[in-house]
Amino acid sequence: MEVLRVSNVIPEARNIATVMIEPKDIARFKALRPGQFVMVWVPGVDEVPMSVSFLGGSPFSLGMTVQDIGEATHALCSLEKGDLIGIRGPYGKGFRFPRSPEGWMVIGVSGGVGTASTILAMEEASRRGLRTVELVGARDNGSLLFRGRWERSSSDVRYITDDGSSGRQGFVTDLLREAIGPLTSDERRRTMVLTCGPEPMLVSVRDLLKGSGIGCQFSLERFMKCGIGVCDSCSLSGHRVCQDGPVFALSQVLRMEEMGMFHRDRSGRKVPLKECVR
Amino acid sequence: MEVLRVSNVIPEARNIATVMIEPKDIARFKALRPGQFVMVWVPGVDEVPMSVSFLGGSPFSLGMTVQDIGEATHALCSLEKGDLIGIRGPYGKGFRFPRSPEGWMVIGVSGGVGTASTILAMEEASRRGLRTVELVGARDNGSLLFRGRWERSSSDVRYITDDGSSGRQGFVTDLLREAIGPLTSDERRRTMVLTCGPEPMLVSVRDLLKGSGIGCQFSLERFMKCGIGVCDSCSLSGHRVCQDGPVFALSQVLRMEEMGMFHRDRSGRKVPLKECVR
Amino acid sequence: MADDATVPDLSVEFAGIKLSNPLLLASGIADETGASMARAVKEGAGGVVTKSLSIQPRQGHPNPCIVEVEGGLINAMGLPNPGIEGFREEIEHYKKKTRGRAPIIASVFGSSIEEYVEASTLAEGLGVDGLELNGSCPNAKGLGLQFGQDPVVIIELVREVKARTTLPVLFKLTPNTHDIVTLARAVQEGGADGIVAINTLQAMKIDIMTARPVLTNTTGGLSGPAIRPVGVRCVFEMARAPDIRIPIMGVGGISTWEDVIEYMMAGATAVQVGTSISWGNLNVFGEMKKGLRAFLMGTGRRSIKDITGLAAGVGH
Amino acid sequence: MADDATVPDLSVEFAGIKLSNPLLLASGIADETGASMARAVKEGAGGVVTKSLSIQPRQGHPNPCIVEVEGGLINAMGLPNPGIEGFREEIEHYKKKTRGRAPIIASVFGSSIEEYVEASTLAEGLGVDGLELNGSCPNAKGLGLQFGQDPVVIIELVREVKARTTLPVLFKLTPNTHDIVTLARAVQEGGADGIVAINTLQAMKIDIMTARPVLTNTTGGLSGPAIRPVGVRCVFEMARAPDIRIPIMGVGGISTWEDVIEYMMAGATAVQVGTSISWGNLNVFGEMKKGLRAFLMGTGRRSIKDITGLAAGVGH
Ligand SMILES: Cc1cc2nc3c(=O)[nH]c(=O)nc-3n(C[C@H](O)[C@H](O)[C@H](O)COP(=O)(O)OP(=O)(O)OC[C@H]3O[C@@H](n4cnc5c(N)ncnc54)[C@H](O)[C@@H]3O)c2cc1C
Ligand SMILES: Cc1cc2nc3c(=O)[nH]c(=O)nc-3n(C[C@H](O)[C@H](O)[C@H](O)COP(=O)(O)OP(=O)(O)OC[C@H]3O[C@@H](n4cnc5c(N)ncnc54)[C@H](O)[C@@H]3O)c2cc1C
Ligand SMILES: Cc1cc2nc3c(=O)[nH]c(=O)nc-3n(C[C@H](O)[C@H](O)[C@H](O)COP(=O)(O)O)c2cc1C
Ligand SMILES: Cc1cc2nc3c(=O)[nH]c(=O)nc-3n(C[C@H](O)[C@H](O)[C@H](O)COP(=O)(O)O)c2cc1C
Ligand code: FES
Ligand code: FES
Repeated sequence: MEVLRVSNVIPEARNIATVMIEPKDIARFKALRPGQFVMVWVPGVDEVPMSVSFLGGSPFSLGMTVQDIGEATHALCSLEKGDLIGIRGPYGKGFRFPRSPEGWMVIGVSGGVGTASTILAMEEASRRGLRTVELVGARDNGSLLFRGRWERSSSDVRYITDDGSSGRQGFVTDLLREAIGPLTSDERRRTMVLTCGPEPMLVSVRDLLKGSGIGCQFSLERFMKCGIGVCDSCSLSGHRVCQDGPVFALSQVLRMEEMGMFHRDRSGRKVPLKECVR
Repeated sequence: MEVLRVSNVIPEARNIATVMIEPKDIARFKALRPGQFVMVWVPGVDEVPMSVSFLGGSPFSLGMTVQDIGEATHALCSLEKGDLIGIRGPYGKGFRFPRSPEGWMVIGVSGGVGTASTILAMEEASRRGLRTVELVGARDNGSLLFRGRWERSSSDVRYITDDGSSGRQGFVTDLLREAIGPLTSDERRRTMVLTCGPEPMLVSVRDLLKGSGIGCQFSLERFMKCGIGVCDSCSLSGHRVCQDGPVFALSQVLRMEEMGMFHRDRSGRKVPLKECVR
Repeated sequence: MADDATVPDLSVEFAGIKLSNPLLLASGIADETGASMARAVKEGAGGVVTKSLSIQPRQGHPNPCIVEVEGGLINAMGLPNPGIEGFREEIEHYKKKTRGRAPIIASVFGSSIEEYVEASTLAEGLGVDGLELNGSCPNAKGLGLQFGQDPVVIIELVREVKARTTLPVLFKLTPNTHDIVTLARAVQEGGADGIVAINTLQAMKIDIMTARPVLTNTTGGLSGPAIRPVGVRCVFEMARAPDIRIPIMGVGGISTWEDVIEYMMAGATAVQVGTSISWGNLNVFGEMKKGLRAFLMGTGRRSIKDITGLAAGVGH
Repeated sequence: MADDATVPDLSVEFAGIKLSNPLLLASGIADETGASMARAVKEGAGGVVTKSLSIQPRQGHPNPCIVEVEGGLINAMGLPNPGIEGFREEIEHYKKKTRGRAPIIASVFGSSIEEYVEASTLAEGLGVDGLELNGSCPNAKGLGLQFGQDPVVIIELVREVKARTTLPVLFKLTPNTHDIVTLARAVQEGGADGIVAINTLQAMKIDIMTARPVLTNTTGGLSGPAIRPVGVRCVFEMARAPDIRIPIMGVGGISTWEDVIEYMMAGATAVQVGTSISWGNLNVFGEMKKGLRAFLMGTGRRSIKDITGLAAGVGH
């Protein structure tokens, strides 16, 4: 656990802010793979998992983009420069990329604050010289995230909102269906989807890609206590999301009976997943 | 503690043998500086400090040259290939060498099994391109150590024995007096003596070099329990031989009132040093 | 079959429970769901111990409930569990997946002797292969630990449970005592079939920037390699006591096959692995099995059973 | 002098003993000779505690009496010491070298209450500034530990010693207990002026190649960073108990200034440093002082005294 002063809090969208810190253990975080997460301690409040949405700059900084949906996230969004928070990690397995960019296309499918997990991965994909298509969904224009960063990292960014207030009207899976529709089976073999968002959205992506010949990696969420694979509270059909994930391959996701159906409450009880978590 | 099988036991002289092992933690021992020592555990018998007298070869080996003077050393000399012993270390501070060999002369002054500590240092001095003079003393021809290694590492090796059965008759300090006699004060400033042997011999070396303008490093011995600076049983005028030494500079030795006079027994009591330890 | 004669035998029997190897998943570690426990078996575990279960579900302590320290971690989970009845489907799932290959031991606790007894009989009803009475959790007031520090209470607790179950009963001891041998004697006197040791050491971490304890529960339990020398000593002391005849399962800081051997030489018949799966992942079990076999072959031994107590002078 | 106002004050007073800084050399660590103890002061220690002394000299256990493990070491020195009278010249040497700059506390032990009392009065005769009763050494049968685990014995022991000395009397507690607060209460009830905690945790190391305990004494005491979370918890629990009013000296695994602050926030008024000098060397004291000053300045504090108990809710 590294306890640090918040170096900046950047409002991103309605109820969403990016909390910036400057970790001292730089080597540790330089080795981070996009898709990995940290456990964030808000002293006196809670400790919650957060994807790393920004990494780099000078002084070397780490950003977490937080949607205010409850006590801990509200406290995080309300932080001010100089406040203390604790960080441990990075934990888990991040997104993997094709070894050589040659002929590959990477499609980012991001919904809501799930973009906090995909943005760094898609930037990395571009950095590696992969052709990228960024499909970004949000409820409305006011909650659309990272416009500048998307557009700097790819020449092919497509937005969609539930209400049409930005980009097209509809769901991000509509964009995905259109994007993959025309692909030949050869192209499909060299297409990789990276996705994060509300679980119902991920279920749609799964169903859409099942048997399509297209690879996909899903960033999943479950209730986390330890973050390091010992407590089993993030258990999802025998996978511990914190250690075996949070990024899983399509082949794994297809075998997760609980995906989209159940999660575990604080006592470990299996409870139905009522629509999306946020 | 690394417990290993003895790979070889090489008789060296009367009552003296070199015990060879092949440490697994090679990196640790590759960083060893001549003059450092290890704590050697003879299961069921004792744990005693031993200088490292050999290091290298393939497979990478470590040798300790042991004089049989009591229970532990007898057990060590009686080991056979395949027997188990434990090693921890290397510990302490080794010999230091002039940064550039330019114009420097290093004189090794070794008495008895003290050569086990100086041999590796003098070999290292040669390897670094320093001009070396090796003065080697022993009781008699039968206890003279490392003839081949001395002669391979330097073109100027001089032997002396108490009874004249090898080299001249006399004490190794006689050789030292002769070696430094003709040196100009300029040469003295670029002369470094490395010495190890019975404490009375070291006292003579100290007295000979005091005010001579010649630098000297002494490898000392005291009763050791922990070997890592916590138990104070190797205490010598406020220095812990295991951690602050075993190699000390002349300037330090000159301020050690207990040198040549007292050591500590197992209970920490100051007791007179009756002549040489071995 | 003829070839097999040269492959060392890792199987052991612990208090009548047959295990294909001496490595079990420790209680509270990746064992909140049937699927996770089955996965540990797939990775090589010879058996599993469930998360400690109570009659009623418990949420445990709010986060943070874990903090990493040098050589291990401190946890104060606070015994979260879905309740014994809520765990039924997990056990069923486990059994379906493992098909009797690896026994499952239910860890239970309560806030009174009566609750321990009821929890034990309920757990027996789930079809487990043994019971582990958790008399040593330092993280929940009034639960666990207070039933495991007083020999008189231990004897009564074990006796009452034994009277109501036909399953092998193990008792898990705390190292937070000045005399674990006396506690072990009480466990035996109560009629238990085996001892499990050790649970975590009471510990805490204070963050100096905020000047507050990191764990919501303030204090917690230290686990991991840091506590191994304490666990080995506890097992050794109990194994060496000539009047303690029930078998001992060692736990605490085991992360390599060498650690397994160390515990077994100290006197353990089997061991449990906990914290180390957080860095070694669940495949530590597979790695350990490989190492154990190689060690036995290298030292010309036929069976892992020959290792137990070698250093404790047991049977000498 | 005016400038000094901005330099934070590291001085503390512990049970009437004035220390220029809260860092003491722990008992049994580089303190068998006057010269070594004086050296620790030169390197920055605010005070020293002697090796534990007995009436008669003791050789201690034969080698090996130390073994390194992950996060620390296990020792079974067996309380070697030259006897109190044999230590006189060491104390004299120490005092000559340090000239009252750093108090010296004599650690004493015995095999009966009478011996503790005699040892205490003999030690007082050496001109030390305080006494530390070692009621917690796990490495010598019949000595130390057995006088520090039973509240009734502690009360009597402390009372008898207090009746015969005018020196501040500290009592060093073991963590090998299920209830250190009860022991601390006994220490206070006996009339002691302060508590020192913790001594080592009983532990051992078995070598698997030779299948034998490494230490000649079989078991020993674990020290070093591995035990820090246990020590901090012990100090915290005692400091938090509203009825414990005597000051606490924290010891166990301290190797950086951050560790010092952690112990002080838990409730320690001063601390002792042991094992970590084996890797940090004696200049750890100087490093720690630098770090403590920088921390106080960075957080706008004037005195290290303000740190004590910040996390324990002492005085809240
Ligand atoms: C790997 C991972 C990465 C995440 N990345 C981000 C991110 O980048 N940005 C972001 O805004 N959110 C992220 N989340 C979700 C975030 O952790 C929750 O929104 C947050 O914990 C809610 O806490 P709360 O107190 O504000 O809400 P509460 O009112 O306590 O809970 C609201 C919902 O949040 C979930 N939640 C609460 N506590 C936890 C917990 N400890 N672990 C997991 N879920 C919890 C619960 O399912 C609950 O239904 C991530 C979650 C995971 C597992
Ligand atoms: C840094 C160092 C390097 C050494 N290197 C060598 C070496 O390369 N070759 C070699 O033959 N000897 C070496 N010695 C000396 C060697 O450690 C002793 O000869 C040995 O410990 C004697 O043990 P024993 O049981 O055989 O004899 P004992 O009969 O037990 O004792 C004989 C004498 O050896 C000394 N001794 C015994 N135990 C110890 C101990 N634990 N620490 C230090 N001295 C002890 C005592 O002063 C005693 O007077 C070294 C000693 C030190 C301190
Ligand atoms: C996160 C966590 C949760 C635990 N939960 C329990 C539990 O519910 N019941 C129990 O008896 N022990 C529990 N323990 C203790 C372990 O079973 C084990 O005794 C201890 O961690 C020492 O072993 P280790 O060092 O291998 O982890 C828990 C330990 C950890 C780290
Ligand atoms: C080699 C060694 C010798 C010790 N001798 C004593 C002793 O004589 N008396 C005592 O009270 N404590 C003794 N201790 C315990 C220390 O004083 C201290 O309580 C313990 O080591 C924890 O602190 P640390 O982790 O900083 O070493 C000894 C510890 C070590 C490592
Ligand atoms: S959060 Fe504990 S196992 Fe994943
Ligand atoms: S042998 Fe222990 S301090 Fe040197």
